[in-house]
Amino acid sequence: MEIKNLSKYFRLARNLVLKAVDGISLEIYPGETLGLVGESGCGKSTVGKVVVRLYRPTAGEVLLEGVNVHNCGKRESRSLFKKMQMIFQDPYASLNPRMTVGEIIGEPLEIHGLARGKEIRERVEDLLDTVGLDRSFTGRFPHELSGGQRQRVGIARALTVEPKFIVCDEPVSALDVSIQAQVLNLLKDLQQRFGLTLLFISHNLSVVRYVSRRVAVMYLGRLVELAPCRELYASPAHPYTRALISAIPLVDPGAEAQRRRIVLGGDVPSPINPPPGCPFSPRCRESAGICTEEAPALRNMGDGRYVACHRA
Amino acid sequence: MRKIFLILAALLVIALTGCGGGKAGEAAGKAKAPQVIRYNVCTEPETLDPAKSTGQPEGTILTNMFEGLVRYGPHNEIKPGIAREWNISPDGLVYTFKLREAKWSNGDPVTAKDFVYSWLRALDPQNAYEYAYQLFYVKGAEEYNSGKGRPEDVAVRAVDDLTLEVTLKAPAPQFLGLTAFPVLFPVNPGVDRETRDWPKVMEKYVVNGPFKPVKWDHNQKIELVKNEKYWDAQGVKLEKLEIYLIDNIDTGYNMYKAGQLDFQEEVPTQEMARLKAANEVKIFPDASVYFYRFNVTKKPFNDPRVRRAFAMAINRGEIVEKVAQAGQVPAYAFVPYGIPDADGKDFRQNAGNQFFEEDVAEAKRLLAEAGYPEGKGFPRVSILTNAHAGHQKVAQAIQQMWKQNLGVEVGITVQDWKVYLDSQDNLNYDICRSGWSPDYLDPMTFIDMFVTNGGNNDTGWSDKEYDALVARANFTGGQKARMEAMHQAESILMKEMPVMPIYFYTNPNLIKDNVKGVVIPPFAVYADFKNAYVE
Amino acid sequence: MARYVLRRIVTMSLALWLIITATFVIMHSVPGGPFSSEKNAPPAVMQNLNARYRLNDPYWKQYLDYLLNMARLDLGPSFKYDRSVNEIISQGFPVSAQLGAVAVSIALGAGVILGVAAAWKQNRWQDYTAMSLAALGFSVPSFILSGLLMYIFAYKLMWLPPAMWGGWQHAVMPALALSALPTAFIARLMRSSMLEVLQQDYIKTARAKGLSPAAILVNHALKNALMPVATYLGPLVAAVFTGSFVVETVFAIPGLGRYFVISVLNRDYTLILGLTVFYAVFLMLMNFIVDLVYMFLDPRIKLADDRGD
Amino acid sequence: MTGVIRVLELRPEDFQALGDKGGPAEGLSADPLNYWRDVWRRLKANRAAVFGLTVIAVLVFFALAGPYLSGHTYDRQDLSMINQPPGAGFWFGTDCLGRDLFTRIWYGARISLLIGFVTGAVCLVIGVLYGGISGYAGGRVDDLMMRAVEVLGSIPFLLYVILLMVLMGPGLKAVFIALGAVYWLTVARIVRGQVLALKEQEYILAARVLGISPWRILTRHLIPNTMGPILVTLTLIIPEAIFTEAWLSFLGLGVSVPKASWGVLASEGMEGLRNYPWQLFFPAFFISLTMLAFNFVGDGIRDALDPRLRR
Amino acid sequence: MQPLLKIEDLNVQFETRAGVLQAVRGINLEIGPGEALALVGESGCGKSAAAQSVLKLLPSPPARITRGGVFFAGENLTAMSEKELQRVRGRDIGFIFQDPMTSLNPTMKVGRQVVEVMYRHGEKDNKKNRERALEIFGLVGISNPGRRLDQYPHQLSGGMRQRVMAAIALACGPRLLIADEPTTAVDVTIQAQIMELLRDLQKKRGMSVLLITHDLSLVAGFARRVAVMYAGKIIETGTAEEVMNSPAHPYTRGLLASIPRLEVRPEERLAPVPGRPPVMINPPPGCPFRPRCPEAMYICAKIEPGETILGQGRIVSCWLAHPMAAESRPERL
Repeated sequence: MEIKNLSKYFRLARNLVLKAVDGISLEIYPGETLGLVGESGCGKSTVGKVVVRLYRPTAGEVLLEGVNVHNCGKRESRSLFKKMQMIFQDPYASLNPRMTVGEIIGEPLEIHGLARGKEIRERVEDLLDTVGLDRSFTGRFPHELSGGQRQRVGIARALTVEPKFIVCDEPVSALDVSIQAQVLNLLKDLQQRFGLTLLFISHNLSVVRYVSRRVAVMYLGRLVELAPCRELYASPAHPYTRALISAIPLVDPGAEAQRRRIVLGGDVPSPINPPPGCPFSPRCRESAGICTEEAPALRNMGDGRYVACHRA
Repeated sequence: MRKIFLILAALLVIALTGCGGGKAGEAAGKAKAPQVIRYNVCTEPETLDPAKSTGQPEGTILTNMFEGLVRYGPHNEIKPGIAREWNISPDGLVYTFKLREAKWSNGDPVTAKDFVYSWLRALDPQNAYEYAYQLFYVKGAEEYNSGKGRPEDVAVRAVDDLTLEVTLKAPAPQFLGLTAFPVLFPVNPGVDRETRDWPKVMEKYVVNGPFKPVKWDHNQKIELVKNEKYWDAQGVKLEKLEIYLIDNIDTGYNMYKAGQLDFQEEVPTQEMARLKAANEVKIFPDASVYFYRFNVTKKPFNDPRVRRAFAMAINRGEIVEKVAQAGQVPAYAFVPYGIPDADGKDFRQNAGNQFFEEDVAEAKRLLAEAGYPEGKGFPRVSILTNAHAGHQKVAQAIQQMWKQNLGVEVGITVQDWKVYLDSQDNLNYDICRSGWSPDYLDPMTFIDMFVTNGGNNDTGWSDKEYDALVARANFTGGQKARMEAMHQAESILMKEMPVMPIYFYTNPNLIKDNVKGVVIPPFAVYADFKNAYVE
Repeated sequence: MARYVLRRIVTMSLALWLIITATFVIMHSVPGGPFSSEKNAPPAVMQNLNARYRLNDPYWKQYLDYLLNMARLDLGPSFKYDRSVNEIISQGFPVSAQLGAVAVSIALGAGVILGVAAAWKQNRWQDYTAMSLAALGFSVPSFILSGLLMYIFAYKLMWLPPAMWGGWQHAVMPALALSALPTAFIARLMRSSMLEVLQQDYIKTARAKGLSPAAILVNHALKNALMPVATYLGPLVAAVFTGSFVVETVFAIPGLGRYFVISVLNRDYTLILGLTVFYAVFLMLMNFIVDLVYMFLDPRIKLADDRGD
Repeated sequence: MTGVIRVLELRPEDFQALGDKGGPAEGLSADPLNYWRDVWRRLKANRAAVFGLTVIAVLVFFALAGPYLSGHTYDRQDLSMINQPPGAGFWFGTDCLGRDLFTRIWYGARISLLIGFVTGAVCLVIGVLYGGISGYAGGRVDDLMMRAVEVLGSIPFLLYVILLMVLMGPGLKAVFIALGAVYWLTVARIVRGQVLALKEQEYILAARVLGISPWRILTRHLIPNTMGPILVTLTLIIPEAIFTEAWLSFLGLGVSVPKASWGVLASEGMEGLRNYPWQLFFPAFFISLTMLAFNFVGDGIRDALDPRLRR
Repeated sequence: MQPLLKIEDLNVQFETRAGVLQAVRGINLEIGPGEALALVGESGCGKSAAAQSVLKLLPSPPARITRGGVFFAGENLTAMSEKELQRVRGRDIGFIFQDPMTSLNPTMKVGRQVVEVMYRHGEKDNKKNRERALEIFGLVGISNPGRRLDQYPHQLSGGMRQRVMAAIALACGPRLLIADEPTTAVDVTIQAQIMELLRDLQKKRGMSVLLITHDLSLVAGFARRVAVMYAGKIIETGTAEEVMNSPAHPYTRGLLASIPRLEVRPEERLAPVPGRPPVMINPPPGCPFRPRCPEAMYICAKIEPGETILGQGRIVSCWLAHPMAAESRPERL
């Protein structure tokens, strides 16, 4: 999967453009999980939605195995549905309340002719097994399930078409801690079992760290840092990444008490009127003259690390 | 003057809103009856321009505000109006009217020139007055109106200020009576020239009749007060006439019961039985006929036997008594009662109301003869009526009678008024409910309907003999020969039966006992309050 | 703002043009003309009438003429009445609007009170009473309601004058008859939106602040709950202010409502079009006003970024 | 007190590990319910809705059977028995042509209920599809389709009813179409609003990502989820349609005599209010009862369909 | 020292169509003046119901306090009339809710929402109130407070809104602040800001704080004492160090093991508690955690464990703490 210079703008009104995603380039290698983190409004979900073709990009392209997903033939377009899937955030909103679990999981099988008649039922039951749900759930409606169970149904639905690539858009942020851990384990298992490639979108850095091999950090529609997981957490290069990591509360009270915290002042500025220069400069403690004038480009720092900061 | 209104209005308000309003009003009435009549004419008039008026509420209101050359008296007799006397030439073509010295309400004298002006105004094709054809008897009138002639050639002439001479294109005995109708009323030329929309502006409105208007609240009421300048002002006893324009009869009835009306044109059917018993309804004669048209251009009604069979197979007595309920007269002839014959007696009474009989056995026989024994094989036909509740009731009663008596299933089609008219005009029906009221008091207004291709024939029926008789009646002078021709024509009509008479209308009115002297002529139903008063 | 208003006017005019066109086409495809009557006038007279009212012109010319007159705000003469359409509207509308204003006030007052009471005391007798009353408002057709009101208050009890337009006594029954349905509707709307609002977190915040129930209701709940009612108010005002045929006929109110029916029955072409135009403009105007009111009620809504609904 | 006694009874075996018994399998909730059974259960728990349903069932039964119960037919006149009060021979009395009101009421129920149901169905189908497409398509298509609704809504209703009657001939069919043609506008507006709100829901996005066709998304995912508000609207439209038919009949645009809907019976009864009140009472009573019932049922169904209300 | 807030055997029930939901089942808590206590548990465990019951904020019906009471500075809040409670709310006890977006009235300027509390609790001079609001806005770290006062909630960012909530809670200088999941709906960086603010308020102004949260990791840097709730009961209390470094209840252990920690190597699997919390409508006998408990014993399925006091302020409700458990299962220790 390759994302090249992707931009997505929303026109809110005359002369009012929201730059949700502004020129992002990423590569995701087969079988890996790429974490995409950032605060709300940074455009990370938009990236995910553009990738799975829910939005058309304003500029740039998305290539899956060399095929431009937004600009390809009808037949290719159909086969893309089977290659890419998405798992959504809200386990309450992502399942049709008027359909049974069996129908929800069976529908794509039926539509894409992946199974028919009895096979559908068998496949549905297999998938339920796969995500750790009892087979008797087939006839149940979403409102009868708990959040974790719903999220499992959502995962099973994404797996129906046996995709290679799945976008996970905040799949665990609406779940309780204990359930969240269950789902994270499940995702990790599935990835290994089916050799899936995941784009894991989350605002929670500790969750991302747990599932991803590489992590990309977004701020105001731009990529500010991209690095292998271990390096990123051990020695964040971008001041924003540093602040993010430092904001994660530690479980150990002793460690927490000793830790030097960087509390960022202010809020994320509106993507409608992003500040000139480096988007992070108004909140950055290390901001210097150039930061307010010129937006830094993403630079290769070696070892698979990239940073967009004048001072790194 | 205004003060009186205020006092009257105040009295009225007290009467209306005070506790037990009705009683208070009656008590006051006993002490000294105020000469005010509140009369519901049941519709907002479309216009108060005499030449433009076509309908019944307009006719009523205008008749009380204007006076034509003649005026009808309490017994349908033609009495002098603005014309003191008149002279008709022996060939029946030239009418010479001597006018009295009357005044308009603004003080102008009423002259023969006013009539000439008004009639030409009514005929002016630019004005496009719908009822202009009521003047078509006058020589040159039709030509002028249809754009083929000049106004100077219309044969109406002011010999002097008080002499009007009219020449007809053919003898038309009904013409004299027509001069009592709104289209032939004079209008004040000065006012008309000065203010074109005077008929809308009550302050500018000038009349020559018993009452003059002071206020027109649309859809509410028109207030008339006595016109002191009227030549016969001392004969007018009423100080004020309030004409209400309430179109919901039921609402009007409630107002009547609440003491807010003295007199209403119409009576709710469902109250009729009780009100008749209580003598609160007064039923006046009405020279109109209620009938069904047959479409004679197609099966099955192209066969006169079928038409006769249908006409004979209903019980008119029962319809009149149980359904219509207003004392109507079962009709076995077409021309209604109330229209004078050559001998001055009643045309209908002279000929009898007995052209055919209700006879189910005979009807069945005729139907069998026509090929439908016991109604078998009779095509599906339908009675066309407009949406009026009363018409629908009559249609349903007749439908059942035909089913019972002839074994024929007849449907009922109800249509919106204008669509119904369209269907009737285009013979787009089998049987069609109709009614006809006279334009003038002469049988001709009924008889000439059914000449071949007549504008109001609407049945497709055509009979040469009938046409000849109508032509003879129209063009040979002499009342006797005319009437004779029309009697003969009617008997042909009733033999051929393109139309099936059902009943002769009556005119039931809701009138308080103390209202006296209202003249309600049996045609073009209106109420003349010139001599009315409150007891 | 100016730009917004301008855009709104442009779309309104476009819609208006479509409405006129559609009405014109339908009007002329319905059988019967303004001058057909039981007694057919001679052809010559008909010819004069058609010429006078330009019914002889080809349809496209009549149509264009009408549009041109419209642009001059001249709705033409009525074919049936001796008055211009402008006159008929200017005479009838104030009456209908006055009556409508009373009716809308009743509906708004009673509806809001009923709805708030029902929501505040959800599932208690107050709720059931209020909602039963509302259901009654839905279930009695206006011609029966009008008739019954008249029978009881004017005929039997003689408390009120049966009909016609005059003092306040004359407005009581027709206003009640007119307001029954909207009252019921507003009550239900208000109840459900109030229930929704009362469940909102900011109501809990208000309670946590120690505010009294009355203060919570008035300061926090009411304004937010009124929003769906405000949306309904636009079409409601447009419908009620232009009068009701049934109520105006039963109570002999000289309003505009009756003409909407009469004009069609009479095929009074100019009056039909004129009323349609008037109603459409009035409706669009009301909706515009509602949008402004909405903006006042809900500061989140800005005209600047108006995009559809 | 029992707790204390039990504590005294504690034995070492009690403290043996349970092992996997009653383990952590993702079990079902304690209260398993099928969705529709659940809806039905909630509906049944709603007393007003049950009352409404019962009333409608009884009315439908009488509409079917009622005309045969009294031994009279709806159109048989007996002019010697006009305006009879209710009694042994005529249970609801007779009308102004001496017809049995009981039979006429139930015959009228057929017409009125049919008008209610069919009009409801017509505007449901058209309105839901139109509104659904408009809302789902969004953007310019939506703008255009909604402007069209506005324009249609402003064209004088009576005009096109008359036109329809002329084109189709008077009768029930034309009434259905005429009423459907007006009321679907309301339904379309409501459905569109709902769809606009729903189409950003994640389950719709999921369906799109799964390559499900827009038509199927509309019909299987969106429309079923707008049923609540639609049903409530329908319960308002149905009574309005019934009243409007009565009014149209009044103008000669409804069902032709001697057939009569409830509305027509009521307006006929209105005339006789002062002398023969039963002629108004019966039709008015049944109209109001029906409307009330529809109201209750509509509210009940809406509540029952809303999973959020389940606790 | 007399505790500022004392919750004694509090029981809260909800009437639902499916039956009676026992949301809070006899909890005991004490918060001293100037103390910060964290009440931790997953959604549905009854922590919010307990917190809101302090001021009887739950709508009744369906909620009902069936037993027990809440004492604030010695006064029984549970027995108070609604009128009296209204005086306590917002004046003595401030409340911050989870979602600042929905907890602020969207159609009222935030300034007025703050001033309203002061007006309600005695200060009728709104000019003074406004000045005071400005002061408080500054205190909670709202930049440019003068302008903010006249803005509507939607014009503020999430963090600002939560600060406004805090300002409302602090407007009358309460002695106790109840923060119900104050950071759940905001981003990490904002979460850090809010926690910083709460810490500040508690430390510098000596205010007592009751923090309700589902996130154990928030607790470490904030509260001295922690209470863990499960199925309507407090199953473990102790100091933050005790609870987090040596949890006594298997649930607490499971919860801690579920958190993806920065200090743990990402290759490791998380060890979550299996299953999901029970719905407390007609619960089966025994310990409600038993079905999910990896260490369950036969007794656990029969009788619900009582409280075992392990030390000063250190209590656990688990049969494992019973001496006989240690005897039967020596390998645990």
